[in-house]
Amino acid sequence: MAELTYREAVARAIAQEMERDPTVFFLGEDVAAAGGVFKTTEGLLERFGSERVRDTPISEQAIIGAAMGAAMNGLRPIAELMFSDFFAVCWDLVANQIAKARYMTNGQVALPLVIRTANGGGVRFGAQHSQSVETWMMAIPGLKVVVPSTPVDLIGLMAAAVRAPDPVIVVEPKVLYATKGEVPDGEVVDELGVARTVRNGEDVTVVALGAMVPKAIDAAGHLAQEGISADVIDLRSLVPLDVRSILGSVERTGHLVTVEENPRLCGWGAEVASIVADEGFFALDGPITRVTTPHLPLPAADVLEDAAIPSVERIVEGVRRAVS
Amino acid sequence: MAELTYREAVARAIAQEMERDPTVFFLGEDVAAAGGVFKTTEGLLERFGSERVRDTPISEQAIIGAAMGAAMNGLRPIAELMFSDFFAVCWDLVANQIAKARYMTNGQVALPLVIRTANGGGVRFGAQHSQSVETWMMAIPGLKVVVPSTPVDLIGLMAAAVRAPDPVIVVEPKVLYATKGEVPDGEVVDELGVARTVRNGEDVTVVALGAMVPKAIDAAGHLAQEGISADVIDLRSLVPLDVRSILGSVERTGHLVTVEENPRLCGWGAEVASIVADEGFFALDGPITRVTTPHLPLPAADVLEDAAIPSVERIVEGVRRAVS
Amino acid sequence: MADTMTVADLETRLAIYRMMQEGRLFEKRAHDLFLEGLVKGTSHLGIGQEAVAAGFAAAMRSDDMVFCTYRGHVHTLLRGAPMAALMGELLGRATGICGGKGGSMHLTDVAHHAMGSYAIVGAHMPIAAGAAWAAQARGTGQVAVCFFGDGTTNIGAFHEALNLAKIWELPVVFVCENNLYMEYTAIADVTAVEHPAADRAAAYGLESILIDGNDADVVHATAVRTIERARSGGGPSLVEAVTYRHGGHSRADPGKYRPDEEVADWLSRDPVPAYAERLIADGADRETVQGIDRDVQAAVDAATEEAKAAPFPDPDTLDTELWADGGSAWRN
Amino acid sequence: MADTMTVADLETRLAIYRMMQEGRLFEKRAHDLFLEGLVKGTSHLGIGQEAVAAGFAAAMRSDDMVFCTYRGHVHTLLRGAPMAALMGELLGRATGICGGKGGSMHLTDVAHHAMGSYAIVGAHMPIAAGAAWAAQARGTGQVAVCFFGDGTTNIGAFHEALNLAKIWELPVVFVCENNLYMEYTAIADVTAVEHPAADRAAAYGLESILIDGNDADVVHATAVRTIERARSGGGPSLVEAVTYRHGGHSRADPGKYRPDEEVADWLSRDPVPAYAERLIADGADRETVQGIDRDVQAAVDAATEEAKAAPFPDPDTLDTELWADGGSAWRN
Ligand SMILES: Cc1ncc(C[n+]2csc(CCOP(=O)(O)OP(=O)(O)O)c2C)c(N)n1
Ligand SMILES: Cc1ncc(C[n+]2csc(CCOP(=O)(O)OP(=O)(O)O)c2C)c(N)n1
Ligand SMILES: [Mg+2]
Ligand SMILES: [Mg+2]
Repeated sequence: MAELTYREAVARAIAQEMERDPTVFFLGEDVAAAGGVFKTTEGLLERFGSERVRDTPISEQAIIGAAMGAAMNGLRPIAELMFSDFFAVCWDLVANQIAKARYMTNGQVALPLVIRTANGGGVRFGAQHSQSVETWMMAIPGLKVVVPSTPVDLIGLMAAAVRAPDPVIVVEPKVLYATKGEVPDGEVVDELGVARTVRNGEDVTVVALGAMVPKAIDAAGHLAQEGISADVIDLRSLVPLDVRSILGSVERTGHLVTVEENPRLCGWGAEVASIVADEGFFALDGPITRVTTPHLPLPAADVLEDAAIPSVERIVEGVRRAVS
Repeated sequence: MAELTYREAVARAIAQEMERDPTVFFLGEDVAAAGGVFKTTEGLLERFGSERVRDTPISEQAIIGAAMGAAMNGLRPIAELMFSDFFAVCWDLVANQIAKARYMTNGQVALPLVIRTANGGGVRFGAQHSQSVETWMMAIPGLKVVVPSTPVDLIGLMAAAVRAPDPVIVVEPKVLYATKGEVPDGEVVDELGVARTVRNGEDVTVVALGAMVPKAIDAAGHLAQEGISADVIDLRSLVPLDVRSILGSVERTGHLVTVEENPRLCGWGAEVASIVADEGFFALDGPITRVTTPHLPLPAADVLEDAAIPSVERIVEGVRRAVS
Repeated sequence: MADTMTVADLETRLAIYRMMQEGRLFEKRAHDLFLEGLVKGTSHLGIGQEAVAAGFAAAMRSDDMVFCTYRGHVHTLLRGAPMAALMGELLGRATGICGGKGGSMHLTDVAHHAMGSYAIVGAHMPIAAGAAWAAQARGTGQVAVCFFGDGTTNIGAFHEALNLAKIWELPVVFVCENNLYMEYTAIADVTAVEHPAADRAAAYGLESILIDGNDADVVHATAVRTIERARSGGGPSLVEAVTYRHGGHSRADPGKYRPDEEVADWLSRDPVPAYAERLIADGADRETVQGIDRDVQAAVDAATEEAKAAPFPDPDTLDTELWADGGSAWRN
Repeated sequence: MADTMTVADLETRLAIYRMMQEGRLFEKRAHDLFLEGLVKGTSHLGIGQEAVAAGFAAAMRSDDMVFCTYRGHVHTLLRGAPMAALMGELLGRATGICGGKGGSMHLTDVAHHAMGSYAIVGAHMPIAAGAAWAAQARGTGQVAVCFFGDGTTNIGAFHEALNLAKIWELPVVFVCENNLYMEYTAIADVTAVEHPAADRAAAYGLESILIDGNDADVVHATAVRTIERARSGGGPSLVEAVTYRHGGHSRADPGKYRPDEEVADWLSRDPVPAYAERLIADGADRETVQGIDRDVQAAVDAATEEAKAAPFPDPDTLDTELWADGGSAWRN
């Protein structure tokens, strides 16, 4: 057991997999010599050398294209997109190429690759460096998407992603990089597609993801004092989606609240709500509530950004409304 | 009154606006001399000249960037993206630049521009030329999105889009280009954000969009013979979203079925379902049903593509299930 | 360069001729099948451009990788992909090389290192660079050959791929098939330089290589040289081969935007018969050449019958092969 | 070119010096405010690169349009944007030029034709081309000047924007501020040519222009020439101005990846004091120069106080100005 920051967990996860499998390579902008602009990949160049840990030009289409081509020819690349907003400059490679190659070729092309990225707001970077884009990928058939909320989950899900025979996007909430958590010694490997109940409750099901998970747990604490007991689920994976865990909880609680950092329209919470409004309809005792960032770009000023991203208070209100 | 194809309506709409306003310019690949690869823009070059109707290189980032910059400096550009799948190669300009410029600058930048595109499947073009991407745009704050299902709606909504002071994406279901409809003589101008009830019914609300609208109307016909009366709403606009019309209908029918051509996860139907599962919860008499293309890329072979895109039969089944 | 170049031996050149004829007759048949309505959707033929495909195909090692575009029938076929399976894919049959899921624009045969036909302009260039990166990293000695069109030189992915390929000295040969047009627009009308690829090679620290894409011997010599350079660690090349498509851009296009004289001029320089005559002049006997024509025609006929006789895909295959487990589940 | 070029008159050069000093002192103050924790988020300073910004700013017409990057404080300021409003934006105040919504990376002042600071590398290049297209189409005589970095030359948007600008002969001047590094990586390590912009000009049919970006006179002369060319219908230009940022890439970066000698060498060629000395040598009296320094410092002090005294944004402004109607409604 050791306490690591989420930031340190990233390098630990990549190192664990590069150590295990010589076909794992890592590329991105400023990731090697500089150890990453978020300092998440320090030491990897020294440990694995410049053949396997590569600095690239500012050419995201080339970075993601290179990862795809390399995966087609025997490597298991991990590509970093420094900020998840930059998926937009290489979206064709991600959404039209990587996601579709296997299906279009009826299984001839396998793409065991990982794209990892710093995602989300809370750091006052403004509208073009703060987006939560996990639902962009969820909407594209052929991509698997995980969003770890703790250091140990980051390591385990990154390992599962690297070992998966399909393309997986590992979304790292940048606001969590400085957070700490216990990590067991030795190899850590997790499973894709499994949610985790992080707090047990009976009155309402609260489904959260990434940076919203600690806030949801906080909110559940406040709600307990009001006698509202919340079952808090850390979704962890958007594709595959652990529908069973969600429905199972709602069957018991009769109420659902989703907590999303992404802007409102077509967020993952909408998908979860639509599933529950269908398959879990008769278990519902009241309206489904979604707590999201309003449908706006994120502003830079702290007062404004704090007003935009779901806060513990807004989650508490959302739950109150749901169970009232 | 004249009968026009949806294809002819496109040229008619653009001509109407270019005639009215000399600051309206039109650019895209093969749109001028060739009249567009779908022959939707024939005659515009001859009528308005090569200054205002421009062929471009295969440079979608330059096309959309040029439209944005031109809109910042006094023009009202209409840009064509030949296939909506190509939004992926210029997604940064659309999602990070055009959508955010006004908000980031607190209103200093106005972007009166239109991007029009051929969208969706049914023509056996395969996974990279058949996507329904309207929900990609719906998910980005700062973009307005309309999807006309008839020639007259195309003209009216295109005109409204061109006149709007905000960026509007006009999504044209390519499978509808050959369909015909009555169009009144003279200027046609519609309003953004208004859905239309295309068939009145009492038992179930069926919300459809674009190429799914004629199928939903067909399905309603079959259902009527089984004594199921469907209220069919042509959504027409995703942003702004006519929530009032949807809720109003569900209050009467107690049942909701959405019919989406897009792949399942995070489609517009999920958003609509989540709204109704919240604000319309107490009006619901049964589960919300979504009929969508499965969460898959579109295959090329006709047998397979037909099995993928919602058919009249699948809509009928979906409605039966919803009201059962 | 034609004078200084070394021309291959007659046997190799006859093999090149066979490949050109395979491409030509396969696509002529494909065209007929479109007209019969047996091929749905769209299709983009390389009729007129066969010398580029054959000249390169003949210079590749069996494990070298090809990346091409929607106009990639011939490139895929010449890697050794079974003709009946390619035809089957065009006809949307279960026996198609992609089980009907790919269609005309996405012919792929990984078993023969035909790594895909890509329908988004430019996208396959960085992908080809990546495959070459893996070859370099794994020391396999493979070379990636990436075919694309003149219009593709104006899209961002072209720029990013070439810069990356050069700084990493990747074993990849980028081949621009300059057929003078994008879809319906002349490349000259939308490009800042005269030779869209060759005039840009210097921007990536590369040699400017401009060749007659209708001369199979010239193409083959260039292919041998650039592939050898890549294989021996000499890094990437960018080749511009000037050629012409005899038909329109796709089945929907009569190609009327092209001046009649231009079309006539290029048709008079049809690479296939011209190469046959050159080989005969160089000592091949006419009978051998005609024998090749007969064999290829017979192969195309057989493949056509086999494909036509094949069943349509089972609708149940719709949801297979999204994931490596063979399925497409997004939930539990 | 320095010898053949015509140097501006002393008055103009003193104005250029004032601009350089405005940029320098504004950003030094901004840096101090970061250290005080008054500026949240990130920030990218142009300290050391002022000669490029000032040399161009002095050559622009008041309605010429500037497009710049997250490293755009100085470019925006020199268009005439009110200093207190820029400082207010950095401090996240209601009085900020973007009401606090933009932040350090997005300073914009459309009233002064500072058309935006863009934080996605390369995106603003086609946008600047588009603004120039509108100027051409409307016959306004405006020129768009687009500043970007060396690292930006390797992204696709750069390629597409330059080709379009040339084929349409747009009135736009693209200015590459080559400060030798992208974020923490030397441009030389990731670029196939020595001069990332100048060595690529030919790929777009453009003149190769490589200048000393620390010499305000050279920059100004180049700006006058290229802007005049654009205004008179001569089309676009691509200028590579070699310069250096004295600090790290952003506030988070100590810049340790740069050799000490390299940093020392460039610091010894600090463009601001060097230009002061040159002007004095050319006949300006020291008192005038020092007067400028004093005035500018006073202006920066006043702007700082005004910005610090300003209120934070009202949270209710969160949902304003997404749409032209002032609101952000997505539903009825
Ligand atoms: C990014 C993108 N933009 C536009 C298209 C539509 N399109 C398909 S082929 C083509 C022309 C390509 O021209 P070229 O590169 O010269 O290849 P050719 O068809 O001549 O072989 C275009 C514009 C596309 N497929 N992808
Ligand atoms: C598309 C994209 N990729 C990566 C980044 C992250 N990033 C911000 S600045 C920068 C370096 C840019 O270098 P250069 O163009 O030389 O400009 P400079 O910062 O030196 O002025 C990078 C990689 C980005 N903002 N956008
Ligand atoms: Mg071409
Ligand atoms: Mg730089």
